[in-house]
Amino acid sequence: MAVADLDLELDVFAGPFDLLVAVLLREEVDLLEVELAEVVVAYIEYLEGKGELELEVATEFLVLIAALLELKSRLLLPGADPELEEMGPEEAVEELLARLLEYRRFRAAAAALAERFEAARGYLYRSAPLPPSLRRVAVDAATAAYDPDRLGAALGDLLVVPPPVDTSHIRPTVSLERRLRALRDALAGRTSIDFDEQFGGEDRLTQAVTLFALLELYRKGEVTWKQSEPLGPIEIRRQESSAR
Amino acid sequence: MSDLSRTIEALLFLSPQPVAVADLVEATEATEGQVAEAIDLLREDLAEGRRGVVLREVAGGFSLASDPASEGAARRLLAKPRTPPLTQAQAETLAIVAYLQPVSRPEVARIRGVSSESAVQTLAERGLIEESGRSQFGAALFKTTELFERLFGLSGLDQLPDPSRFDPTPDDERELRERLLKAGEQRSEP
Amino acid sequence: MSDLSRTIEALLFLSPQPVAVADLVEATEATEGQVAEAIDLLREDLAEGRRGVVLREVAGGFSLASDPASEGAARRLLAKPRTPPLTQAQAETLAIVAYLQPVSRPEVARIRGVSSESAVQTLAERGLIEESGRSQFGAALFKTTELFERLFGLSGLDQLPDPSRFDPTPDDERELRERLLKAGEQRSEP
Repeated sequence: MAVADLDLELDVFAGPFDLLVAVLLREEVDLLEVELAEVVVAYIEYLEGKGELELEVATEFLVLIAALLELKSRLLLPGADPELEEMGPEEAVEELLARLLEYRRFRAAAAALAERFEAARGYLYRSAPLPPSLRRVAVDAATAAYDPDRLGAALGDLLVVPPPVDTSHIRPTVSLERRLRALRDALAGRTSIDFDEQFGGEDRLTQAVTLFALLELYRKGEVTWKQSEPLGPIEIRRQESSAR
Repeated sequence: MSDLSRTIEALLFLSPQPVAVADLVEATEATEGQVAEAIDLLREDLAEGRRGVVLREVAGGFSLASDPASEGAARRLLAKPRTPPLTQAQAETLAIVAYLQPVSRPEVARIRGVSSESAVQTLAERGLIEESGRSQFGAALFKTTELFERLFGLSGLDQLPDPSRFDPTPDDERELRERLLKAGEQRSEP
Repeated sequence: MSDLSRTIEALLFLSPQPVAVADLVEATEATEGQVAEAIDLLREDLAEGRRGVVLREVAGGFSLASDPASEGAARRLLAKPRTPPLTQAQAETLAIVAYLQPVSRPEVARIRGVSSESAVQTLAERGLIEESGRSQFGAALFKTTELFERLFGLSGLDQLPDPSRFDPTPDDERELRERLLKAGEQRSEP
């Protein structure tokens, strides 16, 4: 398996690891929203399942994830100590290890808590107002303890219309398969297409995934493509030999 | 004590209102005869003077109540209202009930943009809000209590601070409600 | 059942929150020893499987709860859906808050490696955690609530399992380190 094929199922992203890196670098997905520990755990679980370590692949993964971690820790800790920037590979390993261990600890604690919650879920507590005679006593004994302005302020907060939530980062469910199909469909009955003409109307992420799909088709020998100058038009040509 | 008696005791314990036999039959999936028998057992076990809780038969059905013998102790324990600081969720919920009452739980949730079950329950338990009838759709409506006014040092609901102090445009209640709902819908949109 | 046990049963029945021994002593005007003895009697009487109601030691006090055996019937009667289980994100966030409280959102994010806003918000809405002041940098700090202890059946935070129980084993750690180092070495060899 190439590291690119490591399949991820994260809250904000589903797809191969390579694509995650690609969309992160293009800032299509907010790095802060990505659970890198989950990525690492997914990878390690994959390794455990496999029982052997492919060093090349592992190295590639480690370099990428370490870079992401470093990037992310800088984002999380703006202006953090400059030592972070000088981190060597060994320190990076120790840092990664410490983080993984801490995360594992709380993951295990979370499992224990969830179990406990499950066990206690059957016990229900009574929630009923006091009988009238006792309610009376409580009112009589009550003295002012809260500031009414707290209510006015709370209501004022609720009147504020929040800015529309930016959900542009929660769309990375563009499926590679569907983009592969879109490319093949576009080429059906034609020998060549222009990328921009065909896909220029799509959003950035869809275009990025389409480009990824294009690479895949190229690898399979279904298409060739040409871009004569940087940022110039991309011409995609069907390989005549490919049976389709 | 039979399993069914135990279940019925639990149901009466949990229910804030008296429970009709028909409802017990439905909830326990037993027959009416079995429920009647179980209630007889309970009646014996929870006769006055036996435990701290007694079985009461009232118009609407059966309910548990504390034994009157414990009233003095109950006064001493419960007379002091609990006034821990309000959390933000509680303050928002209480503000909505105070300014818009009577108001239903779904309406509170729509305004806040999040389910507000636990805040409503805590406020009701502390005696700051209470049920007051049902909306036309059957949802329980809430209003503030006399205890609420005492704890906020208000001589009446008209003493609540003018919301326009916290928001530039003065509103009458109806407009206020509409604006809150609109803001709430924005909040719950994503 | 002694008079004192009966009174205490009545107090626990009435009180919406768990009641601490000190408050029982004050309300019943008995000595601490007498209250402890009465609670022991009650604990026996209300042991699991005896009645519909059981005695629970939660959140720093005593409380009555319905026996889990009646849960199904109770949910049918009260038309209360089962509380949803915790999601993985919520459970992790809750574990971090429970063990490190008071703790800020950025700290939770640092440990989980992911922004945990929505988990924090949901836990606060469910009343399991609440704000408790601000850190020196102005970030809101969170702690667990009494409801958390009640819903998790903890008599106090000291009843949380020893966190060292969750430490990865030395073997795990060694294996992880070796694996990482191996990959690292490979990388530095051209």
